[in-house]
Parts: sequence; C-alpha cells; structure tokens
Amino acid sequence: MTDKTEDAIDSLFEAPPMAEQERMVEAVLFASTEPVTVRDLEHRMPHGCDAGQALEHLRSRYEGRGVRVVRVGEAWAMRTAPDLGFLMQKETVETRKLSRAAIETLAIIAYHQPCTRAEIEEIRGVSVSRGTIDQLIEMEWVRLGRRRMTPGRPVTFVVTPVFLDHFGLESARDLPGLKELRAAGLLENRPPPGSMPLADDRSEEDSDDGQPELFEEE
Amino acid sequence: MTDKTEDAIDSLFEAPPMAEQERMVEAVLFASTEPVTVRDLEHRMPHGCDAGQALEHLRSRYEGRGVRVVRVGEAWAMRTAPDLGFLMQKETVETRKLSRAAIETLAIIAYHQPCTRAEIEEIRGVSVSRGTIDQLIEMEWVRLGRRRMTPGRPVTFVVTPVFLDHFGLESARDLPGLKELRAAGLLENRPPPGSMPLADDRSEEDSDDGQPELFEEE
Amino acid sequence: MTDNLFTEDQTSVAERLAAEALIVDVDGFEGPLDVLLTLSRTQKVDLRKISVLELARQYLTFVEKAKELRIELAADYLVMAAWLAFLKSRLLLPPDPSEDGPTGEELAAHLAFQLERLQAMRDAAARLMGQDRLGRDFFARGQSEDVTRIRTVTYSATLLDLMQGYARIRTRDEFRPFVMDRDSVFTMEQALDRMRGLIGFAGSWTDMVSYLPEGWGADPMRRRSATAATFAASLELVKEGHLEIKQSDSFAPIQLRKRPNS
Repeated sequence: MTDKTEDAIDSLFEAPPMAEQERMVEAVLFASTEPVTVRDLEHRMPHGCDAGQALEHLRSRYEGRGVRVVRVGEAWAMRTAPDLGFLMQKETVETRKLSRAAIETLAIIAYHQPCTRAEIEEIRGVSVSRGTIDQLIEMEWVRLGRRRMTPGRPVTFVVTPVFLDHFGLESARDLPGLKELRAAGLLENRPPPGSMPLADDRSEEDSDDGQPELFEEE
Repeated sequence: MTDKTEDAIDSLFEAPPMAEQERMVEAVLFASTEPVTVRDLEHRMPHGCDAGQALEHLRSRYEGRGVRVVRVGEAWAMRTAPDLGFLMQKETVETRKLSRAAIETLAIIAYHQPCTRAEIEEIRGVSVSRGTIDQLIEMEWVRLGRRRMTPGRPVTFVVTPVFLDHFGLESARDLPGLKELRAAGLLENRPPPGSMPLADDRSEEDSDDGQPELFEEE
Repeated sequence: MTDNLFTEDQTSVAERLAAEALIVDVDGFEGPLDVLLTLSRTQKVDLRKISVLELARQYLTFVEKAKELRIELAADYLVMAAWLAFLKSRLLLPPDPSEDGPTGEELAAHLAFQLERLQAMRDAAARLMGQDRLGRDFFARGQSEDVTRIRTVTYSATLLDLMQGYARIRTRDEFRPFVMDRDSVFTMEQALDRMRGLIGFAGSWTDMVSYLPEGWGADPMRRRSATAATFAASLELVKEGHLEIKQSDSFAPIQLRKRPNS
C-alpha cells in the first residue's frame, strides 16, 4: 500500500485489480511448460502488477484443493496434490507407432473381415508372423470371429468396437474404398505422416518363425 | 438420500465425500492436456463416485477464474480463459495455415454434417481438390461418419472432438450462427429443380460397389 | 449501325470496369459460382432479392469480355454461360405450357439459393476461424505431470496410416511393371557366370545354343531369355578377349570358340 506514492505517469497505467492479477498468474502457471519465476510473471503481466502478492493469494486459494501452487527452486508451478497421485497412473502410457506389418494386417482384417490368416497372407503377399496378430488381439483391436466352414475350419479375425472407437469409425463398412481413397489423394506414393520406413521391411516377417502354411491357397 | 437403503456390502465401498470427488476430478482434468470423458473419470476414481456431479461443482468453482472447466463433446477439460490469451505469447502454437478451400470445406462439413463429398462440391460449386479433406483428417478435425444410405452409399464426413476442442465448442450444436442458418433454410439439402450443371452429384448416383469414381482430374 | 442496337450491352462504366477486373483475376476464382457471387455484389442488395436475370446478363457479359480478351476460360465457365443463356430465355419468354420441367422462376430461385448458401458458408467459415482457438486464445495444460508412473506401452496408429497401408497393398499390382517377373528371366550375369565356367572347354567352334542352361530350351519364353542373355554374355567375353564369335550368314547359327591364346 506504500506504493501509492507512485508518480502521475504511472497512475495512467494503473495495474489491474488484484483479483485480476491472480487470474493472470493462474492462467500463466497453468499453461506454462515449466515453472515460472516472479520476474518472468511480472514481465508478462501488465505494468505495475505485483506477481508475488498475486501468487500468495493464488496459493492460499488452492490450499486443500486437488491442485496446488508450489515453489520449485526460484520459480513457481502448479501440481496435482500428492495424495491424488494414484489417479494419475493413466497418464503414464507410452505410445509407439504400430509396425507396418501390423498396420497392413489390421487394414486387411478391417476391409475384408471376417478374414482368415491365409487370406491375409494372400493379400499381403508375405506370411504373417504369429506375433503380429497376437499383438493386434492383445490391443483389443482384433478378435477371433467364427470359424470358416471350409476344410480345416480355419479361424477368422474381425475388428472390435475398441478398434472402431480408436479410429473414429462408426462401422468398418464406413472405411472408404480404393476409388474413394484415390479420389482423396490417399493413394499418392508419399511417406505417411510420422513416416514409416518406406524400404520394404517384409523380411522382418519372412524369416520369423517359418510359417509352414505359407501360401497354402496355391 | 434414498440411496441409504443400499445393502451392507455396498456400504463397505462407500464413495468418498463429494468434496473429495471434486478434488479428484480437478486433479485428473488438470493433469491431462486432452479432454477426459466422464466414463474415463469414473473408471479412474474409486468405486461409486459420481463424476458428473463432481464436474458440475468444479465447473462452477472455476467460473470467472483464470482457468475454466469446459465441455468438449462427451469429455471435459481445463483450459485458460480466452481473455488472458495475451499473456501466453510464449505458449502460442502456430496452426498450420489452411487454404480458403480447406476452411470452407471444414465449415461446410461442420454445419452440414454428416456431409458427403458431393454435397461439399455442390455447395462450393467446384470439385474438392485432392488433399483438402485428407489434410483435415490428418489434423484430426474431420473423420469419417456413417455411409449415406443412398445409391452408391457414399462416405460421409463429420467433425471430431479435437475440432470442438480447438474452436472452444461444447458440441457441434454450438457452432456460431447455426440456429440462424437453419432458420433461414440454408442448411437444407435442397435438390436442384430439374437438372443443373452446377450440382454434380455423381457420387450419389453411381452405384456399383459404393466406390464412385470421383473427380480424378483436378 | 446505331448504338441502341446494343442496348443489351449498355451497362454502366462501373460495371464494365468490374467485369474487366474479374477477367484479369479469373485465376483467383473458384469456378463460375464464385464469379456469380462476386458479380451479385455489384447489385448491392440482399441476396434474397437479387435479380437473377440481371446476374445472368452480367455473367454473359463477363464471358463475352473474356473471349474478346482471348482469355481461356475453363469448360465449366462455358457450361454455366450456356445454362444461364437458357435460363435467361426462360425468364424472358412467356412460359410454354406444353413444355415439361422446371419454370424459369424455379431455376432462378434455386440459383439464388445456391449463392445465398455459398455466401452463408463463407461467412460461417470466417466466424468459425474467428472463434477463440486452442493454442491461440486459450491454452491447455502446458506441463505434463511428473508423478511416478507405471509404464505401459500402447501402440498407436491413425486412420490415415490404416487407409494408406491398405492402399499400399491393394495397389501393389499397379506397380508390377517395375518388379520384373523373374521366373522366366535368365540374366546376363547368370549367363556370364555360366559361360566363364564353360569356355575353357570350347576349343573348337560350337553352336551357341549348346551353351543354354539345362531346362531353358523347351519353354519359348525361357529359351528367348536364355538365348539373349547367353548372346550378350558371349559378346562381353569377346570384348574381354576370352572368346571368338562368328556367324556365317543372316540367321545362321552363332558359333563360339575359346580364343586360342587366352
């Protein structure tokens, strides 16, 4: 309050009310990718703001909440309350790109379901390693369908609701056909986003576990 | 209060008090950059929690603050208040510049969804060039909807939760000016009287296997 | 000829200028509907009250001008011109009760609707882009939580990955010309390898055909490939100085023998 002795020029740029300053500090701490120092806060805020005081207000406002205002070295940050860490386990998911073999296998199942392993191999032109389908099943994107009523009664594979959900589809029949893909420019021979290796990595599969039923349709 | 008639086993797993549930929802939404669905929230919270109610409490608690609780389709997220964007120059992300064609196509899909390619072309009076829809799908602003049950069963396009999140919309019903447009009859699919050179809706008519040969040429 | 013969073309100077500007900028337009929408603005009225007849006239003037200036207009501009000329005649002539199909008024109303709808979508697009936007006006949480975590691995793939993956497989056949069918092909390298091993024994003139690999003589396709490869390999060996080659006449057997001093 002793600051009221500011000169006339400063009063032209009067600082926003403290409640407003508190909002600003809240938003900056929330959106910032790293802890923010008081100096940095004041640098960003309008002239005349008192970030230190705003921080104190904010800190007491969040006391006992699910989120806290904490000091990290010389800077400030917002963190979830430590006692709620158990809720955060889901954030620990690490995502990896699906291999090209898996994508192609998945695509064939999606477009041709119900589809046997031999059919997948015939369409891909290479054998499908057991691990690929197992992985898709484990991810719950693919499950076993009815057995095909042909000699050997082979199992078939179909896609799951989890698959549809992940790819934002209402049904597998909504997948665009070849001509539509072409019309949409999707058949252009360019590296897909996230660039999967364009080099033919089929060998990764071929050597795998020496599928005896390779090309059994022949 | 009528729930107090629950049996003894249920009471062993009594849900935490609402204030505590609110803290949990706060922590989860705070920690996640992506919107979180009510189902996902309840999945993570202890048995018996009412995430919907906790969300309502939380939402009103954050009213007027620097950070807000917003609804994005079926999910919820925390986002900074739009009036404080000026503080966030450092966090601002350059969104990819969209062509005029892409912007108009996006708007048509959003306002007319689910919307076929032929409808987009009829409204814009030109064919949709290669890559336009592709780009919108890649940005995850547009996804495939159900196929239209008309001859040719054309694919349709709809907007995604990522789109809603980006434009700060609770749902597609909150698109700006939607009501006025509808009242003015401008969102109706009015068929042209007789045949018109403008409305090239071959994709609606072609009917082989649902894969119309669409505008191969630019 | 008097001027009033061309009453139809007596448009205001401003309109003429506008039409010229349109033509110069024709590449900037997205098709005839876009041009019509721009032209309709010169009428300075609510799109619902627009005079389609006037608009048709303006558009036809635009196309005529373009022709005068020898500007190549895309086919759809000309299709639109033909259609508008037809519409104009329908609007001007009294309706013929014997004729089927929509009236001029119905067609005009639909065109007006299309223009209004396109304008509305453009306005909507502009409003949409002007909304508060994530990452520009409002922001998500900037920092991921550093709570101790249980690490699980999930695999992700986008719909584009999936569709492109499928497209890649299904269009492999289209790329077949690039992948030679190796079954019936005997390469020059193979022939060369074979010949190098055999020429040591070719002291006297021998028909080249006898050097063809076993099993390649019967099937015509295989024989052709093996002969060509063997011939090419022979020439290569001649060049290297290991072999002599002769043919006594056109289409006579080609004979080979080892070069005496090699």
